[in-house]
Amino acid sequence: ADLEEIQERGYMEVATEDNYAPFNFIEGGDAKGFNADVLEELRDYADFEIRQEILPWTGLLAAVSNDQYDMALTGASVSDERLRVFNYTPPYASAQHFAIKRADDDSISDVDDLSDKTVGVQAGSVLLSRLPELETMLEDDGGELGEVVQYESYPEAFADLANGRLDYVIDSAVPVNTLVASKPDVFAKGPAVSGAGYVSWPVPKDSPELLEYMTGFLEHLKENGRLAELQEKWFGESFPNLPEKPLKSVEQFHELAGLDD
Amino acid sequence: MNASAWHMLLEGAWTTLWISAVSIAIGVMAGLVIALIRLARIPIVDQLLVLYISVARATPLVTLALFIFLSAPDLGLDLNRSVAGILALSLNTTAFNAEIWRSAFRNFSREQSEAAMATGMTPWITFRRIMLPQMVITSLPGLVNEMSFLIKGSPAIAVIGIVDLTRVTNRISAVTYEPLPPILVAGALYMAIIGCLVWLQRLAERRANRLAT
Amino acid sequence: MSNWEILWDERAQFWSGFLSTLEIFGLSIVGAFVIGCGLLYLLEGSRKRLTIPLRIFIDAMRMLPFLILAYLLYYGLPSVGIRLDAWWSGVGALAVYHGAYFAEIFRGNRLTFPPGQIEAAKAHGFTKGKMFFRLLLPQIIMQTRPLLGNQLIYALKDTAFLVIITVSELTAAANSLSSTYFIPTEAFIVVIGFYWAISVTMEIIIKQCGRFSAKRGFDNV
Amino acid sequence: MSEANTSEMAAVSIRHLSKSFDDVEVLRDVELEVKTGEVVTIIGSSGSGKSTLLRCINWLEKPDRGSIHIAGQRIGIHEDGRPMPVRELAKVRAKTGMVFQGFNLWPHLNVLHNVTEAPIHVQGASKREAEERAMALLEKVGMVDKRDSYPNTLSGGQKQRVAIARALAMQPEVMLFDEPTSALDPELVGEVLAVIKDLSAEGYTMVMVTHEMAFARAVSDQVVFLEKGLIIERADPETFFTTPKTDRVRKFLENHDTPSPA
Amino acid sequence: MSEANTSEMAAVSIRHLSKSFDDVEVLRDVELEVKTGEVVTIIGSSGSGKSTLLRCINWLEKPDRGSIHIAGQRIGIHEDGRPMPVRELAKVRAKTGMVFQGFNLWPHLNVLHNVTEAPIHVQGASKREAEERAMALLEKVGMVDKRDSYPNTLSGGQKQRVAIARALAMQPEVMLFDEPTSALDPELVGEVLAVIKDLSAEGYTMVMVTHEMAFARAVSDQVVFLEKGLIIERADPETFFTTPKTDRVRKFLENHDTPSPA
Ligand SMILES: Nc1ncnc2c1ncn2[C@@H]1O[C@H](COP(=O)(O)OP(=O)(O)OP(=O)(O)O)[C@@H](O)[C@H]1O
Ligand SMILES: Nc1ncnc2c1ncn2[C@@H]1O[C@H](COP(=O)(O)OP(=O)(O)OP(=O)(O)O)[C@@H](O)[C@H]1O
Ligand SMILES: [Mg+2]
Ligand SMILES: [Mg+2]
Repeated sequence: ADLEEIQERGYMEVATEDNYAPFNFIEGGDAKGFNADVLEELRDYADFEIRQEILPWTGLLAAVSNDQYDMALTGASVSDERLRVFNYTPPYASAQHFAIKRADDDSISDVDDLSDKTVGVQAGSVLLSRLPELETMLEDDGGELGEVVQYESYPEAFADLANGRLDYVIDSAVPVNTLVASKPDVFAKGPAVSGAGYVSWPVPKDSPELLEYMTGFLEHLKENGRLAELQEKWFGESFPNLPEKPLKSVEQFHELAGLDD
Repeated sequence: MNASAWHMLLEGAWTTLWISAVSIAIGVMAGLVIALIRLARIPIVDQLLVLYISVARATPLVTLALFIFLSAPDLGLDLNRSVAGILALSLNTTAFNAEIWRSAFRNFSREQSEAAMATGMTPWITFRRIMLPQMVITSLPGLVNEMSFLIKGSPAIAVIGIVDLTRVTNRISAVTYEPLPPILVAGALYMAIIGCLVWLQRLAERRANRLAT
Repeated sequence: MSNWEILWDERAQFWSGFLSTLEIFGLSIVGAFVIGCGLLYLLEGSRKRLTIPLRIFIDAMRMLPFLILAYLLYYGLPSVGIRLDAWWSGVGALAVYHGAYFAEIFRGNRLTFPPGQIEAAKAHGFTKGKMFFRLLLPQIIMQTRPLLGNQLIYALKDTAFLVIITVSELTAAANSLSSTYFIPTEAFIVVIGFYWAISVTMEIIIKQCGRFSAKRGFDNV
Repeated sequence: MSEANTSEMAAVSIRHLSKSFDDVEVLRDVELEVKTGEVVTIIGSSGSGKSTLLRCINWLEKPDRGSIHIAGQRIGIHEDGRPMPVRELAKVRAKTGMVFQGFNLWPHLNVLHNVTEAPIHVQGASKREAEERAMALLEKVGMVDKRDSYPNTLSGGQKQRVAIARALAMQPEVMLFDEPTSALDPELVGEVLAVIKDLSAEGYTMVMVTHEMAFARAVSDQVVFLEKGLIIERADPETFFTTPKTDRVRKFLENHDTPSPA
Repeated sequence: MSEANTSEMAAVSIRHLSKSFDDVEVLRDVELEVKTGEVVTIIGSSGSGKSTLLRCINWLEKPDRGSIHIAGQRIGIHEDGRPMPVRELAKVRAKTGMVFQGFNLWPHLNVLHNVTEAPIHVQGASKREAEERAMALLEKVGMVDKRDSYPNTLSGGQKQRVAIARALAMQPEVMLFDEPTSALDPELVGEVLAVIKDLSAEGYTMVMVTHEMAFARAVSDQVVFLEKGLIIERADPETFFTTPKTDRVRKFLENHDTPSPA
């Protein structure tokens, strides 16, 4: 529902996730992560109540687009398909895609080295839909994309990478940093495999005022320096060069990401 | 895995347990009611029930759970997620149970119910005092089997945000990046829960010997 | 573009998912059937040394969720150095798991098998193997067909769990489409249709078997 | 209701009873009057409609035409033609007690509870009262020491004696027996017949189908011969067994070598 | 092996046979010799061990002591005391044909296949050969026109006739009958007895348990009376039925009113 209705009823319902570190995850039974901290900031900022619901990713965007929730306070990557239904607040993190390899695997250092190797990626994700970019990169150098294995979620893909079924896994910048930081002796960050990508909060297209309100909230965090603090805390970097405006159309996204054919 | 992971697993097991228990109770009752209605062979109602049973048996639970959760608001229903989950599980298990009860009805000895009627019992008393107690014993293996399938299938309702045992393992491995240990523990917990049911079934089997005249 | 049009454009993905579900299902139930019959045969010999471990194995399978069995086979075995291919470990897990169920169904029926027929066979000089395959098994299979039918439906639904070990079948296709385009309702209606079609076909086949066996007087055994 | 004074009222009165299965007429215009205290035996060859007639009496089978009164009250249909609601039908049925060829004890209840089940749940007797009555009846059929056994542990003869006690427990106006000994091993027949004989001596009204000719001769007040749904002969047992009127009955009795009464 | 020349060799020779169930001695030191072509009838009251004796002959029941030879070959145990392996046991068993009280036809096979099943899958006969032989036997028992029927559509008498043909199809040295008519309705007994009578006339060797005294008298060469596991009388039928030596047999025969042979 749009802002007016939210203010009238006195609360906003946001959907968050439970297994996408470092954006949202559960530790010791409590919600943690970047968006969990942001949620606290939002509670201070808003003059209405914020109610949080935790859902698995599979049904989450569908539930938001069905009006079950007002918006998704998650680490959602921007994609063409999603822009059909959602607008995005200005990005708060990069979602450029990187390869992850085994720490002891010396055969991968450059994009070319990925040619013909087995790759794991999450089913139905933006990462999967942007694989053609990597394919083009490889083909430009006379290589080719190897076998693609789709996973329901990343922990299994990482398990298969560790046990050797996969040669590399593609994930976006932030979770890659987190993974490599937590298991430096098992995993290492490989080359980037896509152009720019963005992470931000999806707001249904029929709630333009809510989009504006959340954009204002993000501005507020930028101004008081909390955003940079939280980005450093959770992502390890603050992504200074992100776009400043909400993302509302495919064209706009493609121009920013340098995706135009 | 640390102490809090164990705590989460046990909590997940509890959720699995109570949601399954409620759905089993509803499913067993509703299955019996449907079997009774089908005995009456009311023209259109009967075909509708057959259709329901056929579709509900074939529909994967994940699908059903999401479907109910997402389409409830369109129907003007405000469903709590636990309610939606229980509804999905019950709709599914009821279809199977209805068939189990129905075959118990069909196999019930006509002579015995005639003997009951001959002593002046009304059909209702005959059903309650003579048929039901025996049908419970003869159907229990089938019912227990179905209960165990319900428990095993219950991870599907995690899709609408219910934190059951399997979902907890996902949450733990999302942080530790090691999916195997929590899965092993979850497996053991599932086996413990279903083991109790199998034991119940063994008890009933012993009783059933008495009915085999 | 409406949601249905999106699905129509992606029909190839559904179709290949459907075919691989059929393939997995077909192979694994044949395997499960063979395993079930094999277990029954082994249980026939009254040697306790063999029957007790077999009964424990069957009960363990019945208590373990299929998902977790598949998970252990696929992600657990590599830690002891065995690496199975996703497809084969999926089919293998399904076959073993439901094979144990088949065996339990057969065993239940075997308990009530008329002993007179066995005696008659012995008196006619049948050996154990011949008696099992020519006299026992055909009757047990025909008599348990309603239970077998139910079990086949459970097996069909268990194929959907194979998404977790990266087997791309029908549910995987639907999950993938619904999380790309978040149109779960439409995607899953299509999937329900496919699963329903398979199970209705199965029901019809089993009903035909029922006619056949009624004609042969199995119902009066 | 057509009630006469009790002393003269028939326990069972059957008028113009007809019944068909599919196209086969199994009972044709049967008339039968059983007085209170009387023992009537129905005999006839297999398929002649004996069981069907007995089952019509307590409406387990619905006749096509005709009326049946039990202790003056019509069963199944009201005098004005309205079908009887199930509760009322059950009440009239309770005036008859039936013993089946296959015993049909309820296997989930022990002997005592088989006997008390109907008094408690149909007549609303208290548990104590029902058990006292049941014990008296089990005494009568010689099954007191088996009161806690379950039916599957009893022999056929014992089962049938319990079934008789169960039927008696409802204090019926008339007892119906459908070949009560034909499913029994020859050695067990005697014990059941002895119980039935005792009942007849005590003045119970009974209608019985049996193939035990000697027994029929010994206990009956009236013997009825059924052939293809028709009553073709009825008489007191002496006349019936010694000087049958029809050839059919004579032939039947020859095949069922009838020894003189014990 | 202790083989004599064939013409004089006993079809069945039982020595010192004893058998207990739990603590009850069911057979005690039974000795029995059945010559080729002879018909031996075993009678005795219920529980006296008749069935057990018959079942020992083809090792369906394992005796505790004693030996059994069929056509000169020992069954169950080798002369040197080694237990016989199952395949070999099956071969010796096939020298006997057994007909049970409960028919025990295989319900999933039609009449013809019930008869050809064992010859094809045990003896390895060709399908054509087995069917030819089966048709001849079905002819003999009068069941040719039912060859394609399944057992559930047959009457008890027809089932038993098929069971006899099935046992004969193995070309046994001796036929064993355990109360072949006692599960039959009285009307159907005759047709089965007629078939068995024909077999005896054709010179088949048979051992039979029956309660049909008249029939036993008509077909037997030797009658054996079993009481509590002991053979207490054996004689030719004339002597046995007219001048029994023991009181026990006299009493038994009184209870089983024995008409003179048909
Ligand atoms: N429910 C039924 N449906 C169709 N026909 C029936 C039914 N019950 C009985 N019959 C037929 O009605 C006829 C009379 O049956 P009934 O059982 O009354 O005979 P009966 O005299 O009791 O024979 P028996 O001595 O064999 O018990 C038989 O031909 C029987 O086949
Ligand atoms: N498998 C068994 N286990 C224990 N006891 C048995 C078994 N089989 C038979 N008996 C007992 O052995 C005794 C003899 O039984 P058997 O069946 O040989 O008698 P029978 O002479 O054939 O009697 P009937 O005429 O009733 O058939 C009986 O007391 C019976 O209870
Ligand atoms: Mg009858
Ligand atoms: Mg016997």
